[in-house]
Amino acid sequence: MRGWMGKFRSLLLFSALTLFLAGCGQENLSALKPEGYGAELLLDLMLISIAIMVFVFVIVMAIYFFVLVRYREKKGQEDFVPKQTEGNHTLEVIWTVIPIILLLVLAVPTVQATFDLADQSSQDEEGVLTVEVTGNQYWWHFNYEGQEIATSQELYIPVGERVYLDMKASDVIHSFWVPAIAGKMDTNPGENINTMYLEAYEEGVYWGHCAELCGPSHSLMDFRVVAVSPDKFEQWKEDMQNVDPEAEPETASAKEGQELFNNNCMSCHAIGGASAGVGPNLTNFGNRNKIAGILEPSKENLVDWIVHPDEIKPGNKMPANIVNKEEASKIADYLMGLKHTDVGTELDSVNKPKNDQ
Amino acid sequence: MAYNSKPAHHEEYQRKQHREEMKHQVLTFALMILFTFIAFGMVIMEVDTYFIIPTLIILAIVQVAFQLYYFMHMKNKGHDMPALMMYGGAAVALLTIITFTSLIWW
Amino acid sequence: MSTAVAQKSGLGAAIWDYLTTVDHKKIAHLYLYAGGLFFLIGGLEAMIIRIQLMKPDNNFISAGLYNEMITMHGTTMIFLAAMPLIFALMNAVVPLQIGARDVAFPFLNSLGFWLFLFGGLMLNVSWFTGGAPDAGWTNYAPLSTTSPGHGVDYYVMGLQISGAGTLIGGINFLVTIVNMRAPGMTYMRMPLFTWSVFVTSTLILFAFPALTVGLFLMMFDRMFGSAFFDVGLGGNAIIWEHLFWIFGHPEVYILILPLFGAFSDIFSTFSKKRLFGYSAMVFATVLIGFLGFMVWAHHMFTVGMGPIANSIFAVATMAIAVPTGIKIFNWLFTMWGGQIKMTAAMLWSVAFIPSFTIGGMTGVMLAAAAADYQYHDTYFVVGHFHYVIVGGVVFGIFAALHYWWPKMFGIKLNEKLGKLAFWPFFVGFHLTFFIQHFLGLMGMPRRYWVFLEGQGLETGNMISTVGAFFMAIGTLIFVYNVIYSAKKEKKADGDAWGTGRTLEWAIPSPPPHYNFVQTPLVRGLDPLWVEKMDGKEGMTPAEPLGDIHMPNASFLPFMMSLGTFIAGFGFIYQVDNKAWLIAVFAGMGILLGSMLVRSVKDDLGHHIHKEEIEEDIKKGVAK
Amino acid sequence: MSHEDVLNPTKLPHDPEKATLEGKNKFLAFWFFLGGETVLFASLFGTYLALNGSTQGENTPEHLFGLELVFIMTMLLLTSSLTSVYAMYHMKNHDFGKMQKWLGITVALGFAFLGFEIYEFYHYIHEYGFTFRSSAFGSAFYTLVGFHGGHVLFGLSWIVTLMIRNQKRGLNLYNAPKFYIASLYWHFIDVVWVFIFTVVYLMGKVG
Ligand code: HEA
Ligand code: HEA
Ligand SMILES: [Cu+2]
Repeated sequence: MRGWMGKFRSLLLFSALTLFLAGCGQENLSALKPEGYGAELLLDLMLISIAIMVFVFVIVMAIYFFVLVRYREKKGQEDFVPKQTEGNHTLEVIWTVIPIILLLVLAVPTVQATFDLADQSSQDEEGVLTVEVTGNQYWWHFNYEGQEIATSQELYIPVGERVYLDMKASDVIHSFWVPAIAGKMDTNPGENINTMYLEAYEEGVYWGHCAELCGPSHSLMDFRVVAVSPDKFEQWKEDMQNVDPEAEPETASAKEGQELFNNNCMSCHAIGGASAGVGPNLTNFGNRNKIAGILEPSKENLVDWIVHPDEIKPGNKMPANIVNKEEASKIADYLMGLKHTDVGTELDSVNKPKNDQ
Repeated sequence: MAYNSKPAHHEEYQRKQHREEMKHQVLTFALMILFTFIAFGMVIMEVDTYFIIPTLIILAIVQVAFQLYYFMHMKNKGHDMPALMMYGGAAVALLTIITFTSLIWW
Repeated sequence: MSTAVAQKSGLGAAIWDYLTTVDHKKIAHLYLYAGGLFFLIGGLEAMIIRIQLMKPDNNFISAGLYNEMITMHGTTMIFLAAMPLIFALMNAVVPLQIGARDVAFPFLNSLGFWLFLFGGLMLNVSWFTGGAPDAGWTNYAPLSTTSPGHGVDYYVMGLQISGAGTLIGGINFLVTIVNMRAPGMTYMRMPLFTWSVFVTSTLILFAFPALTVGLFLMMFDRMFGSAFFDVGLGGNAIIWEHLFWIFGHPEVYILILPLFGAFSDIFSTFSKKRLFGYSAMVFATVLIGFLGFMVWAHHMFTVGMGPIANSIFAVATMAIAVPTGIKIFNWLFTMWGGQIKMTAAMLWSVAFIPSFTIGGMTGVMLAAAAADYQYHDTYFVVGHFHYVIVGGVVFGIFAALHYWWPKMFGIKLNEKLGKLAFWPFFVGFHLTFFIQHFLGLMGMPRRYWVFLEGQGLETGNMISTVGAFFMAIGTLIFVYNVIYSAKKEKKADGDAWGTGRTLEWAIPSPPPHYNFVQTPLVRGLDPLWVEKMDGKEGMTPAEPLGDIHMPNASFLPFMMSLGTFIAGFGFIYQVDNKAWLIAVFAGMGILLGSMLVRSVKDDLGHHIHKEEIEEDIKKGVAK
Repeated sequence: MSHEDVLNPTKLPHDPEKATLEGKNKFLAFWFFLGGETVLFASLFGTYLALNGSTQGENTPEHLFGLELVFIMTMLLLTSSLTSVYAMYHMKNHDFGKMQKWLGITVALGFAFLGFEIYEFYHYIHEYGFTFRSSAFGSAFYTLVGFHGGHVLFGLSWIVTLMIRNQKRGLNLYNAPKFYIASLYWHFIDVVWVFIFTVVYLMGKVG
C-alpha cells in the first residue's frame, strides 16, 4: 500500500499540502510529522481525505460565491418574482453520484489501513517483542513479556522493528497515544486485551499522551517512547535484566535514602523486573526524561513530588507527606542515582528533538 | 353526528364481523399456547443445542407477531403508522441486540 | 367549563398563566427563555474553559473543576440549550405550519417542558452541593461509576428527568404532524421544517430509550450496588459506551435536522423561490435519519472492536455525506436564479453553508476509521463537532429566531443589530475552532486541563481563546437586540417578511391563541404562496366559522415534574442516609397522585364561542 | 362535538376508541410509545445477553431457573392477553358490563402472575443468595425481569383505576380510547414476556 501511495504523495497537490502541514507541530509529538509506520500510513490516509475534501469544498464555494454575487436583490427590482423551479434531475443525479464515487475512493484505503494496523500475524514469531501495557491513574506500566523486564513511564523499543503492545487498564479507561509513531488505542479494564503495534523509523524520544479522560490528572498522564537502534536495544535489555534492586548507592545520603525508600515506598513501588504494583516501577529512574511524566528531572522537583504528589497531579494515588522534606531529599538522592543503563541517555530530551529540524 | 344515523342492519353486520374476528383471535390463542408447549417441551426434552436455540427464537417471533397482528390488530386498516413505527423500533432493537451479542465481547 | 384562558392581570396572573399554560405558543416562549438562559450558562462555562487554556500550564481553575466545567458545558449545551431551543422553534412553528390549533397533546406538551426544566435545574444544582459531574458529557464507565461525591448522580437523575420530557415531546410532535394537518396538507406538501421535525421526533422516539436504559444502569450501579459496569463482578464498561452512542449519534442529527428544515424555509423565503428539489430534500432528511442509527460505533473506533466492525461503521458513516451533500446543493440551487434578500436571518443561513460543510468534511475525515486512531479524543474532534454544532445548530437557531421572531412575539428583531451580532460571532467562531483541528493533529488531546509549555501549542490556543471572546461579544449583542427590539420595534405584519410561503404567515403576528379562525384549505406546496400567486389575500377556509374547541390549562404538569425533582434528590442522597427515602416516596407520591388526578378528573377542554372570535376579528387580532 | 356528545353519546359508533380526534391521537401516540418501548426493552435484553455469562462462577441460569413456575406464569399472562381481547370485543359491541367483567379476569390473572414473580425473586434471594448485587448477571437478570414486572404492576394499576373510575357511568367516547390503549399496553407486556421466557429462561436452561 505504501508503494502506490508513495507515488500518489508526490502529486503536486499533495506536496503542497504536505509542505503546509509539515509546518505544524513538533517532530516528536505531531501526527503531521510521522516518524513511524502507523503514523506515516495514517498521514497518507489523511492526505487523501483532505485532498477529496478540498476538492469538494472548492466546488461548493465556487457555486456559493457565484450565487451570492449574481442573485442578490437589486435596487428597483423588489417586485420581480423569480421562476419557481421545481428541481433538475440531471443535476441531482450528478451531485449524488460524484460524492458516492469520491467516498469509495476514500473508503478503499480506509479499509486497507484499518486492517493493516490490526495485523497481528507476526506477533507470535520468534524474536518478536511484545510489551504488556497497563494504564493506571495516572501512569503507564510496561512489562516486557518473557524478558523479566518492567519499566514505567518510559517505553524502550528498537528502531525498525514491530513491537506489539498488549494493552489493558487497572482502573478506568485510558488511551495510549504516541502521535509521531502510531495512532492510539484504548486500554480497557477487565479481561479484554487490545493489541496494537509500534514501528519507529528513527531513534528519538517520542512524546505520548493519555487520550481518554481518566480523572483530574488526565492531562498530566504523559509518557515517553524511547526508540533506539536494535544493537542498543539489546544492550538495554541486558542492562535491565541485570538490575540489582539491592545495590548499594554511593553517597551516605543516598544510602539513607535507600533505607527510607525501602521502609516507606517499596510497598507500592518496585525496582527491577517486578511487574506492576500500585505505583510505578522506578528502575533506571535517574535517567528518566521526566519525573512523574511531566516534571523536569531535577532534585528539587523530585522532592516536591515526594512530599506533595497531590499538588502536582491532583487525584493521584500516591499519599502525601509520608516522609518529611528532609527525608524526601535523601530519597531523591537515592532515586536520582538509579542509573541502570546508559542506553538512550545520548538522545536529547523531548523538548529539543534529536532529529534537528 | 354522522355515526348516529347508521341503519340498524349495519350494526348487525358489525357485530357479525366482530364475532368472526373473535373466532380468529381464539384460534390465534390456541396456536400461541401450542407454541409455548413446544418451546417448553423441547427444553425439557433437552433437544440438541444447535437446533433448539434458533427454533426457540423463531417460535417467539411468530408468537409475538400473533400478538401484534391479531390481538393488537396491527393487521387491520388504519394501522400504517403504528406498523411503521413498530418496524422502526424493531429495526433499532435488532441492531442493538446484534451489537450486544457480537461486539461487546470483542 | 368554557371560559377562555383566565383574563386576570398583573404579574402574579402572568406567572400563573405560564405555570399552567398548555398553549404551544407560550410553551415555545418558555422553552426559549429556559434554553436561552442555559445557553448563556453553557457559554460562560465555555469561556472559563477557554480562559484556562489561554496559556500553557495555566492555573485559572483547578484540575477537578476543569473536568466539571467541560462536562457541564457539553451537557448543558446539548441537552439544556440546543435541544430546548429547538423545541422552542418546533412549538412555535409546527402547529402553525400545518394549520392546527394546537399540538395533539397540549397537556403533555407542558409536561415535557417542565420535566426538561426541572431536570436542567437539577443538573445545575450540583454546582452548589459539592461538585458537578466530572466524567465528561459522555460519562464513560468506570470513571463515572467510581467518581467520588454526587456529581455523576446529578448527571444521571437530571438527564433522566429531562430525557423523559424530550421523549414525551417527540411523541407529541409525531402525532401532531400525522393527525392534525389541515385538509389538503398531504405529506408531500408539508414545509421542510415540519418534515424535519417529523423525522427528528422519530429519532427521539428510537434514540432516547437507549439513553434511558443506560442511565438506569448507571443509577443502579452508583446508587444500589449493581454491577453492570463493574469488571470486578463480571460487569462490562463498554456496555455504557454502546448504549450512550446508540443514543448519542442519532442525537446529533436530532440537533441538526430541525435546523436543516429551518434553513430550507429561510432560503426559499428570502430567495423568493420554491425549494429546489423538494422531494429530494424530504428523501435526504429521511435517509439521514435512517442512516443515523447505523453509525454510532464511529465514536468507538479506538475501543478495540476489531478491523471488521471498524470498517463497517466507517463506510456506513461516510454514506451520510451523500444525503447531506444533496441538501447542500439543493440549498445552493434554491438561491440560484432567485432574488436573495440579505436579512439577518438570511445572513446566518448563508454563513451556515461553508461552516457546516467544513464541519461535515472533517466528519468524513473522522469516519476514516484508521485515521481516527490519530484524531480520536483530540482537538481535531472538538474542532469537528463545534463546526457542525455551532456552525450548523447555533447558526441555525439564530437564523430561525430572527426569521420567526415576529411570529413568536409580534415584532421583528432589529435588523441592524442582528447583523452587528452576526459578524463578531462569525469571525470568532472560525478563529476559535478552525485552529483546533491543527492543535489536535499537533498532539493536543481533548479534555486536557493544561497543555505543557514548549510543545508548540501556545499560539493556537491563544488564537482559539481570542475567538471565543468575539463569540461572547456577538452573543451579548444578540441579547441586547432582544431587549432593544422589545422596546423599540413596531408591530409586525402577519406576513412579516412579505415573501412568506407557508401557513404560519397567513395569520396575524402573534397569532390569537386558537391560531386559525377557520382551518385553512391547503391547495399545494407553499400554500400561502399558491394563494398569493392566485391573487388572493389569504387562505381559503376549509370549514365554516364556528365555535372552537381548545384545551384547558393545568397545573398538574408542573406538579408532576416537581415530584420527579424531589424524588431525584431522594435517590441521590439515600445513599448517604436512608432518611432521604422519604423524599423518594414524597416525590413519587406527588407524581403518582397528580397522575391519578389527571386520570380520574375529566378534562374535555372548552369552547371559544363564535361571537368572541368575531370580536377578535374586528379588533384585528385574528384572521 | 359537544362535551355532552362525548360523555353521553346517544349511540356509540363502531370504533368508539377512535371516534374523536383525541381518541385518534391517543391511539397513535400509544403505538408510537410502544415503538420506543421496543428499543427500551431491546437495550435491556442486549445488556442481559452481554452479561449472561458473568455469573462469577455461581448461580448460573441452568442452576437457578425452574421451568414449572415459569410455565405457569407464562400461561397466566398469555391467558390474560386473551381475556383482554375479549374485553375489547365487548367494548366494540358496546357491552360495558361484559367488558368490565373480562377486564376483571385479566387483572386477576395479572395479579397472580405478579405474585408468582415476587415469589420467584424471594426464592432466589433466600434459597440461593442470588441478588441484584451478586454478580453482573444478577444485576442484569433482576433489572430485565424487574422492568417487566414493573410494567405489569403499572398496567394493573392503570386498568383498575379505569375500571373503578368508569364503573358507574359506562362506556363513552372519552373513556373508550383509554380502555383501548390500556389493553394495548397489556398485550405489549405479554409480547415482552414471550421474549423473556424464551431468552432468559428457556435459553438459560439450555445453556
Ligand atoms: C450537529 C451535530 C453533528 C453533526 C451534524 C455531525 C455530522 C457528522 N459527524 Fe460528528 N460529531 C458530533 C456532532 C455532529 N456530527 C459530536 C458532538 C461529536 C463528538 C462527541 C464527543 O465525543 O464528545 C462528533 C464526533 C464524530 C466522530 C467521532 C470522532 C471521534 O471521537 O474520534 C465521527 C467519526 O466518524 C463523526 C463523523 C461525522 C460525520 C461523517 C458527519 C456527517 O453527517 C457530515 C455530513 C456532511 C458533509 C460531508 C458536508 C456536506 C456534504 C457535501 C458537500 C457532499 C460531498 C462531500 C463529500 C464527498 C465528502 N463525528
Ligand atoms: C450545543 C453544543 C455546544 C455549543 C453551542 C458549544 C459552544 C462552545 N464551546 Fe463547546 N463543547 C460541546 C458542545 C458545545 N459547545 C461539547 C458536547 C463538548 C464536549 C464536552 C466533553 O468533552 O465532555 C464541548 C467541549 C468544548 C471544548 C473542549 C474542552 C476540552 O476538551 O477540554 C471547548 C474548548 O475550547 C469548547 C469551547 C466552546 C466555545 C468557545 C463555544 C462558544 O461557541 C460559546 C459561545 C457562547 C458564549 C461565549 C456565551 C456568551 C455569554 C456570556 C459570556 C454571558 C454570560 C452571562 C450570564 C450567564 C448571565 N467546548
Ligand atoms: Cu456520531
